[in-house]
Amino acid sequence: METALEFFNEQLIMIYLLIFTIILGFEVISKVPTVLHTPLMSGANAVSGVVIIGAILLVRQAEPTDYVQLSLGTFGVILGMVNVIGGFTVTDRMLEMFKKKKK
Amino acid sequence: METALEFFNEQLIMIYLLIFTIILGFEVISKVPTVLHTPLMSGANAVSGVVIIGAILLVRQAEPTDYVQLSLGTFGVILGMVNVIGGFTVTDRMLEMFKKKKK
Amino acid sequence: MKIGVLAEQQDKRIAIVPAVASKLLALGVEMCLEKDGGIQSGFADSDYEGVECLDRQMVKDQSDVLITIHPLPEEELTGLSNDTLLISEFKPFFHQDVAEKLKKHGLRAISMDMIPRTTLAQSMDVLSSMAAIAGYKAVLAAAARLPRYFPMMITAAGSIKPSKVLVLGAGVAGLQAIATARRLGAQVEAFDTRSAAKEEVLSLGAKFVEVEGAKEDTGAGGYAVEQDEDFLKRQREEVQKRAMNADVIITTAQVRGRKAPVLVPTDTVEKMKDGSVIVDLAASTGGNCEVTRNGEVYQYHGVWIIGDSDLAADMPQDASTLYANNLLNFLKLVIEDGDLNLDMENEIVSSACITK
Amino acid sequence: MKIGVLAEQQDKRIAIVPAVASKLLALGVEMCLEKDGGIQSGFADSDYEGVECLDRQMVKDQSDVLITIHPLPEEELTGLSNDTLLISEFKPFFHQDVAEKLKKHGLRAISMDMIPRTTLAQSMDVLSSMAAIAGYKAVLAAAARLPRYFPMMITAAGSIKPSKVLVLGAGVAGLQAIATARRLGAQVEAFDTRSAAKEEVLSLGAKFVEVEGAKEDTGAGGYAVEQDEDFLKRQREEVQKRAMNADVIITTAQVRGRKAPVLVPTDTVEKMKDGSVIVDLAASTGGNCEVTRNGEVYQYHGVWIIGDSDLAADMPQDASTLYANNLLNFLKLVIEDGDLNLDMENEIVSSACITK
Amino acid sequence: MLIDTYINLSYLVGAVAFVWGLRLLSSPDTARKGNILAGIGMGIAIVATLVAPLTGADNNYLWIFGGFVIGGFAGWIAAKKIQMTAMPQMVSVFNGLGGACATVLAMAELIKYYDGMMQMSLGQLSIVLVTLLIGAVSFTGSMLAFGKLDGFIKDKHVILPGHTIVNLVLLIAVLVLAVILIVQGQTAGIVMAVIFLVLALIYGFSFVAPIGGADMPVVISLLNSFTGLSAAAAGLIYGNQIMLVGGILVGAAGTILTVLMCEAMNRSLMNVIIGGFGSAGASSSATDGDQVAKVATITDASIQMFYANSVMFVPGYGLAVAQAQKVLKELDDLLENNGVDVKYAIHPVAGRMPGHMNVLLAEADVPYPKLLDLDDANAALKDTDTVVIVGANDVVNPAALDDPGSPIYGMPVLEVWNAKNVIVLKRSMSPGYAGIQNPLFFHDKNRMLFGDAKDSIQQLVQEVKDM
Amino acid sequence: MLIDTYINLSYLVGAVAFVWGLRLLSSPDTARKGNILAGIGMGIAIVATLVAPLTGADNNYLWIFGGFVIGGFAGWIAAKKIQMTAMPQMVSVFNGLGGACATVLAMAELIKYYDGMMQMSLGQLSIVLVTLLIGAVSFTGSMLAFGKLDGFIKDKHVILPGHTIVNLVLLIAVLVLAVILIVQGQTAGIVMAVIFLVLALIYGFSFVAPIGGADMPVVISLLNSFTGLSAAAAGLIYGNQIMLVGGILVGAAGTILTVLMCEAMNRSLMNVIIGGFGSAGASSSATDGDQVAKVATITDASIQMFYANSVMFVPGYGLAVAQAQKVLKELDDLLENNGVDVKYAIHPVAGRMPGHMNVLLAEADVPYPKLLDLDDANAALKDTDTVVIVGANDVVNPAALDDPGSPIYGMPVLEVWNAKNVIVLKRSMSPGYAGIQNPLFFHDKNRMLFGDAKDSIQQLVQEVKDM
Ligand SMILES: NC(=O)c1ccc[n+]([C@@H]2O[C@H](COP(=O)([O-])OP(=O)(O)OC[C@H]3O[C@@H](n4cnc5c(N)ncnc54)[C@H](OP(=O)(O)O)[C@@H]3O)[C@@H](O)[C@H]2O)c1
Ligand SMILES: NC(=O)c1ccc[n+]([C@@H]2O[C@H](COP(=O)([O-])OP(=O)(O)OC[C@H]3O[C@@H](n4cnc5c(N)ncnc54)[C@H](OP(=O)(O)O)[C@@H]3O)[C@@H](O)[C@H]2O)c1
Ligand SMILES: NC(=O)c1ccc[n+]([C@@H]2O[C@H](COP(=O)([O-])OP(=O)(O)OC[C@H]3O[C@@H](n4cnc5c(N)ncnc54)[C@H](O)[C@@H]3O)[C@@H](O)[C@H]2O)c1
Ligand SMILES: NC(=O)c1ccc[n+]([C@@H]2O[C@H](COP(=O)([O-])OP(=O)(O)OC[C@H]3O[C@@H](n4cnc5c(N)ncnc54)[C@H](O)[C@@H]3O)[C@@H](O)[C@H]2O)c1
Repeated sequence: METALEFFNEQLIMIYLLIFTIILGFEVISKVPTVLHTPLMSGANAVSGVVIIGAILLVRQAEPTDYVQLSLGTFGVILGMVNVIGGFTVTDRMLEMFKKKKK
Repeated sequence: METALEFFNEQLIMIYLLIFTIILGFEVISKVPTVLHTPLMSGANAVSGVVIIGAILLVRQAEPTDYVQLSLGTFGVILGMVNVIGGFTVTDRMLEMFKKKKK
Repeated sequence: MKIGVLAEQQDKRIAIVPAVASKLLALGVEMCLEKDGGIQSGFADSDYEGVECLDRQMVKDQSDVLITIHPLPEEELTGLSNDTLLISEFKPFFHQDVAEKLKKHGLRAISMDMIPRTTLAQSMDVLSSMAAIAGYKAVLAAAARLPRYFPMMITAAGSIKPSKVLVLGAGVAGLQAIATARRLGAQVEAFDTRSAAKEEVLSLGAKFVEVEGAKEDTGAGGYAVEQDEDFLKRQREEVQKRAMNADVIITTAQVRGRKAPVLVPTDTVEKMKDGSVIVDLAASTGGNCEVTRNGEVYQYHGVWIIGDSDLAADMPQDASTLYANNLLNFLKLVIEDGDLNLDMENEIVSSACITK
Repeated sequence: MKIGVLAEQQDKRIAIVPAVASKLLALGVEMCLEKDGGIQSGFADSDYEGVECLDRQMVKDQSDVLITIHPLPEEELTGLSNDTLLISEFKPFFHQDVAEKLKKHGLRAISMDMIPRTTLAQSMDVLSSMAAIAGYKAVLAAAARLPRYFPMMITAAGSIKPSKVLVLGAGVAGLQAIATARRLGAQVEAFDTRSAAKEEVLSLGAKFVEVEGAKEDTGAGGYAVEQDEDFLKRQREEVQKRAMNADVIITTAQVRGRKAPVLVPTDTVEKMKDGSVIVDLAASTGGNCEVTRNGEVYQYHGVWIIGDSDLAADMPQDASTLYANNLLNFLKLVIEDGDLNLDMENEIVSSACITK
Repeated sequence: MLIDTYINLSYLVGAVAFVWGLRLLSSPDTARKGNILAGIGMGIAIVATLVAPLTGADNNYLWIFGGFVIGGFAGWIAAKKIQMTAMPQMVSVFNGLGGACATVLAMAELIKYYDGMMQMSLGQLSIVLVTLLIGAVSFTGSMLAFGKLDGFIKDKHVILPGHTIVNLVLLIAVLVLAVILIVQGQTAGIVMAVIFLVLALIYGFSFVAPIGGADMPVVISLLNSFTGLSAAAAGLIYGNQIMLVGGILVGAAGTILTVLMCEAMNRSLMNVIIGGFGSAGASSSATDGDQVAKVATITDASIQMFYANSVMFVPGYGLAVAQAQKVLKELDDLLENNGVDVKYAIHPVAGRMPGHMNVLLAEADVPYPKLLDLDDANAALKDTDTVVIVGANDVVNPAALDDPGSPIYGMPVLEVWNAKNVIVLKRSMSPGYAGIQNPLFFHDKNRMLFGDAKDSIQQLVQEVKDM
Repeated sequence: MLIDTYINLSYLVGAVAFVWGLRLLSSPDTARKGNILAGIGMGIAIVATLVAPLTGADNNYLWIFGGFVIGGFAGWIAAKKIQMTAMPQMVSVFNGLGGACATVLAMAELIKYYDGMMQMSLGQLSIVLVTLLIGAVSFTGSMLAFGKLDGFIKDKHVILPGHTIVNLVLLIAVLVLAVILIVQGQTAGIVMAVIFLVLALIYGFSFVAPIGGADMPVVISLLNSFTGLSAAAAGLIYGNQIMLVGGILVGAAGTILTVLMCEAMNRSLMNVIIGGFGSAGASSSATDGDQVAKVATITDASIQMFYANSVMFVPGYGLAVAQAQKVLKELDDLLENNGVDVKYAIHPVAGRMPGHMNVLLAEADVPYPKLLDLDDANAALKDTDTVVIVGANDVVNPAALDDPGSPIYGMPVLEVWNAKNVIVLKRSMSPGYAGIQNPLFFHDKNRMLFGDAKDSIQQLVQEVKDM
């Protein structure tokens, strides 16, 4: 309990940030037309590929001889990269049809 | 320069928070119908009365004998309170006419 | 005071309908009606409550005010007592001697067609109410004669193009014709020399045929002025072009006190499609179409020519009702406590009274 | 093979119009036409390019196929050569002996009114195309007679309520009448015994008069079946109520092979407003109105009764065009390489051929 | 520890309440709730501030509560007593007081600083000066905006020739003084600070002076975002998160709102601020001699229709010219769907031919029972909330009843002024067919909505849909 | 110091790019820009991570770039090769891999932990386990969603009786195991961790199993927000702000998007997850024997119209029944305003009386030149992008041309299948007047939009307005 309170007081700004980020996530999406549901989902998915940062850090921090960590990390990089590149590319393709015009 | 950098790195989360708050402020307003421009302005004005917090702190921190600070602080409390109470009340009155219905 | 209403001799309408009669009685006047006067408009004598139904001569003898739509023929004027007030459409602009004749007989006369075309007087304006009916009826008459559909029809037995209707003169009658033809699905074009007419035509969703350089006289109280020869020529050419394509032409162009302008000359008619229809509402003042015969319907070169300025008489019931309402609104102006009071200060009364 | 077209004796239409004639020639047949046959529909002999214009007897003598709209009178049948194919509306349901008579003369006959009412055959369905015209014309005829406005009019001379139009029988003609009356601004109610009719009436924006318990036979190929007495009685009551308020009644109800049902009995007519109009399109099969006189327009008790089943003939040009297109579509089915080939396997041909 | 957590948590809740409150405020359905939520957030923050343990503080609660009572009472009375139509200027006053509060706080700090009672880093001093500057500008600017809106200060009273130059010079002077103050530190002294304050106050006044009276709402919104920023800056002084977050939020929201308001007027913010234009361009009234016809915005008009129980359309020739019958029907349907009772009053001579309106409205499929003729309409008008006159003129001219000199004296007209509100849709003040001026346009209950009827109605449809 | 600042700044810029990118993504005009912006943000973050100085790290760049090349290439090819119609399942696969990545990261930490190479606090251990759990659920769930959408896994293959109970049991097992792992700390050992992983994977699969194929897009969105959360949790492990912010953002956005998607289907999220319903209810196709008619949503249909160069409406009797002629005209106007060329193809026997369509369209004021008769329409159809059939049936039946057994064989019909896309608006699969089935409904180019024509067109109008 004590530690939780301490954590709270120390990380106060962080907690503000998290909450505001959540609100922002809600806010940004809340008025999207149904046409965009799928592309938006796809775009959000691409952003969630940010987990690749972790994989990069994992590999960079690993001992050059620790092949278990290195393999795991590299596997993570591959997975993340598929998500990132594939995600943005496929979203862009979906959005191609919106390029034409505007009233 | 050095201090600025230091400040930046130390207050990083705070800066995230500020930027996100600004984005949030934009976001929350950006799709408001023109009907609500005035009430919204009024509501935002009421919120800006949060400056009263400062005035309260000023008075509370002042020496009981420091009449300059006490008077200034109390003046601040009065000004702030007019803004807060008046602001919320007037906004509510403006919004009364919206109470009727919804399609 | 007694108001007498005579039956029309050349028309199915009647000047006063039962509903209006009872309102007049309420103003404190007495009323009599020629027997069976309303029968052709669908009003039996028994419908006129409180109104004496007498024979024609008795009505003429007893009435202080005599109301008809068409003026009485001159031979009937002789027997009338002095100072009788006649209310009819005397058309003094076309029959310039009518006032003299009436005065000679010692009669006073209100000519309903002389009521000014102002906003205030519109509720007494029989020209408007009758013209609107004429415009409506003109389209129905044309549609009934035309051997073709008005609206477009894409059917299993072939596609029919919509008929083209050309309306010349966009006054009250013309506008009503435009509206009615559009309702029936025709493609409507219209033309008028008044500059305000363009907007009015467009306001009914029809096309306006542009001919530049029309003369305009806003001082003429809303009536058209005569146009110069060059203009009329160019206009006739434009009309000719449209007419050759038109299935129906409805003409309503009148110029006050003059013969109606000829807008559709013979050679135009000759170039029109077989079976097309021209309805000439200006027939009684000479006609807008060169081959119009007033009061006749006949085929010229395969084109039906309907020359009838009194189409309102074809819808006698509503026409009578509206006419009677106009009269009522006017009479309210001149009847005070059951007695006649022609206030010559009043612009409406003084314009309408042609024997002052 | 030579196709002959005769002028109509009792009608302004002509069975084949120039545009269709040239399409028929393109099928490899020869054609001849009775002199001046198309003149009343607006088609001169010279318009028929490639068609011989002969006198009536020569057309009859030379043709292998003889086309008319109304069947030839019996006396004209005698001179015809054996096996001549006659194409007309023989109405074998009403004239049950017609097939026998024709066979007696050794003639073959196609009755255009026997073409099945299927989607496929619709392009040959003269009943449909003519009924549509009749419905349209019925409204125009009524509006032309009615002494009142169809649309609502709020004017300076008083407010006019919209006319009420009641359409009985919402088949092809009835629906077209509904649409046309609505266009003119009337308030329209309609009634039919077929259950599908309700939706169809509503689909034109009109009101449907509900009478419960109508008999339905979907097996009757879209035609109505006879209804029982109780139903007819309740319906007559309902109709009577509406009719008393109606300004115009248009009746189109037919039952195949029988006398048309009486939907507007005498006492209903007597209760109607003065000047109202009844158009009875079922006049030729006895009429839906008890006092209808087929082919006559007269006033009964102040109500106009227009008994005319052939209103399409009043719009001869478009009617002829549509009729001719229907014929063309049918003839395409039976002409092969310029020769006649009546394929009795084909449902359309076999239904239409009444002398098999 | 625990109490700190509660305080922090309260501030957090307060901040979220502000955000969520503003969010709710931007939709008509929830706006009222949003205002209340933000108010609750404020309450929580104030209570938390009051109970927060302060090391070595004496609290002086009496002073505080005294201030609460006076300020609260004044604010409440002002807000309750003010007329509906005067609310924007009230907001301006409140906003100015908020700015003044920030200025006072900054002055208090400066007094301590120059008294030597307190030290400040360069950064802190800058922040205090910024608070002072923004607060002061917001204060005098708001007060002038109030004066202009209320009408007792006229544009011409306060606009100098070459005002843009004057403003620029003032701004530079203020900034230079600020730099001097920062550089000199404690040696500058309180007098220079006061000069700085005075200059800032003058600049605020001068900033608003050239901006046209019609643009005041935009200016108030802008000044409101200034007040927010000054609150945020004050938050930095006190290291208080909720002041910071709340202030920044208002700053951002106010800015974007200002931009939106400019957009709604088809102007750029720059254009508004440079001023001059505003006073001439979007005039809020049309005058005829000394009579003034008041103008409605699309928004005003749509609110008056949407929140009415009954609306009566009065179509005239202008409806036909604009060919607006179908959009009018759309508006009718929209309103009916929202429970408004919609009728049409047809004057017998409306339009240019007998039955003109009937033809139009039949084309748009308006059912016959919705059309009232003159007598029925005049009977119904007494109980009508909002009358919308669409391109009619002569047929609603009160002169027909009360001006014996008028050429149409004696004609029965639609007595629309018996309804609660009247809106006239036409393109200009020009007369109708009869060629006579219409006193209705200057009637107290009437507002003009200028523009082609079809355009106007289309905009109304859009606006009502958004409600 | 300086380099740290740059890294931090890059992360900040990256985070803002994510937020702003998503924001832009939610409006059709700017969506593409938004995607690119988010992509740039990601690029910045990755570069910053690569160059960030790490104390005592060996970097192993070769491994990293190897991973980049393989993963990037695979992702790019997959995204480019995939068919338009298969994109949702592709997204599902990508999302699953993201989840897998988080799982891998968590496993790597656990291996170090149980090897004793590293210590973790209780909090840290919990975070790692959460990362593992969410990532694993997202992974297997996404893969199953992919299988279902692609059609090679049928609902019936994977749904167990009492599936809700099974899921509940599994969930409890997973949670209990997690608690045990946390309590036992390092003594638990890697084997138990692996069991936990396997259970989590199974749960992910089982979670999605009962949800109907038609609901898969909703599920993908939900799993996407899971992946976001796992990324955020991983961000906590590495103390990396952009992972945290980006992950949370996706978590929130994904959640609200899921809710919106449910709302658009008129369902609650609960309802979707409990499943079963979905497979029966909103079926994505209508079948007749073994033929399947594909269904369009309002959105699909409006996109196909809005982004077309030419649209042909084919009105039929259903237009009249629905009395939809005026809204149809409204849709026409909207499309024309957006540069779409709109025509009407009138079949001679459409409706129930000759000229039925003419009457309707004249009522709605459709200009005559827009109406094409059979021959003109058939000529124009070849160059038409989208055909919208409004309550017509027999008149567009291809059997009339190619099925000699059909009762309407030989009748000329509108050859709508020559256009690029066909949409049929009707209420059901029931036949028209002729009473015969219409093979057009099963045509490859055709999509059905079920519902009353007026309702459907009204929704289309709304949707097109929003574009
Ligand atoms: N009914 C008949 O049979 C008939 C026949 C002939 C004459 N009149 C006369 O016409 C008049 C009818 O009265 P009314 O009230 O209908 O018409 P009105 O008095 O002529 O007024 C019409 C008003 O509509 C406005 N307007 C025109 N176009 C517009 C547009 N596109 N958008 C918005 N507003 C537009 C005009 O003002 P702006 O220019 O400022 O926009 C004008 O003041 C009466 O005076 C009547 O006597 C009637
Ligand atoms: N033109 C004429 O003179 C005439 C006369 C008589 C008969 N016919 C025959 O009628 C047919 C006309 O063809 P068509 O294509 O126009 O009509 P159709 O083949 O009868 O098809 C109409 C379709 O509209 C749909 N529908 C009905 N109400 C609807 C609503 N409210 N919203 C959406 N869809 C609705 C129905 O499907 P759902 O029930 O699934 O919605 C139906 O399949 C032809 O077979 C023709 O031969 C024509
Ligand atoms: N104030 C009112 O309330 C009121 C009432 C009724 C009519 N009016 C106005 O009175 C005027 C006359 O109406 P009317 O219907 O009795 O007119 P009318 O019968 O005298 O003439 C019919 C139309 O023909 C037109 N015309 C004349 N010469 C022409 C030519 N050479 N070519 C083409 N068109 C030609 C006229 O301009 C007029 O519009 C109109 O302006 C009408 O609006 C006003
Ligand atoms: N398939 C096609 O393409 C096609 C073409 C034309 C007509 N049709 C159908 O054929 C049918 C008949 O059309 P029609 O116009 O030739 O019919 P019709 O002339 O034989 O009869 C007219 C209408 O009167 C109705 N009627 C009969 N008895 C009645 C009664 N007692 N009371 C009220 N109404 C009564 C009938 O139901 C019919 O609708 C309709 O269903 C029509 O849709 C189909």
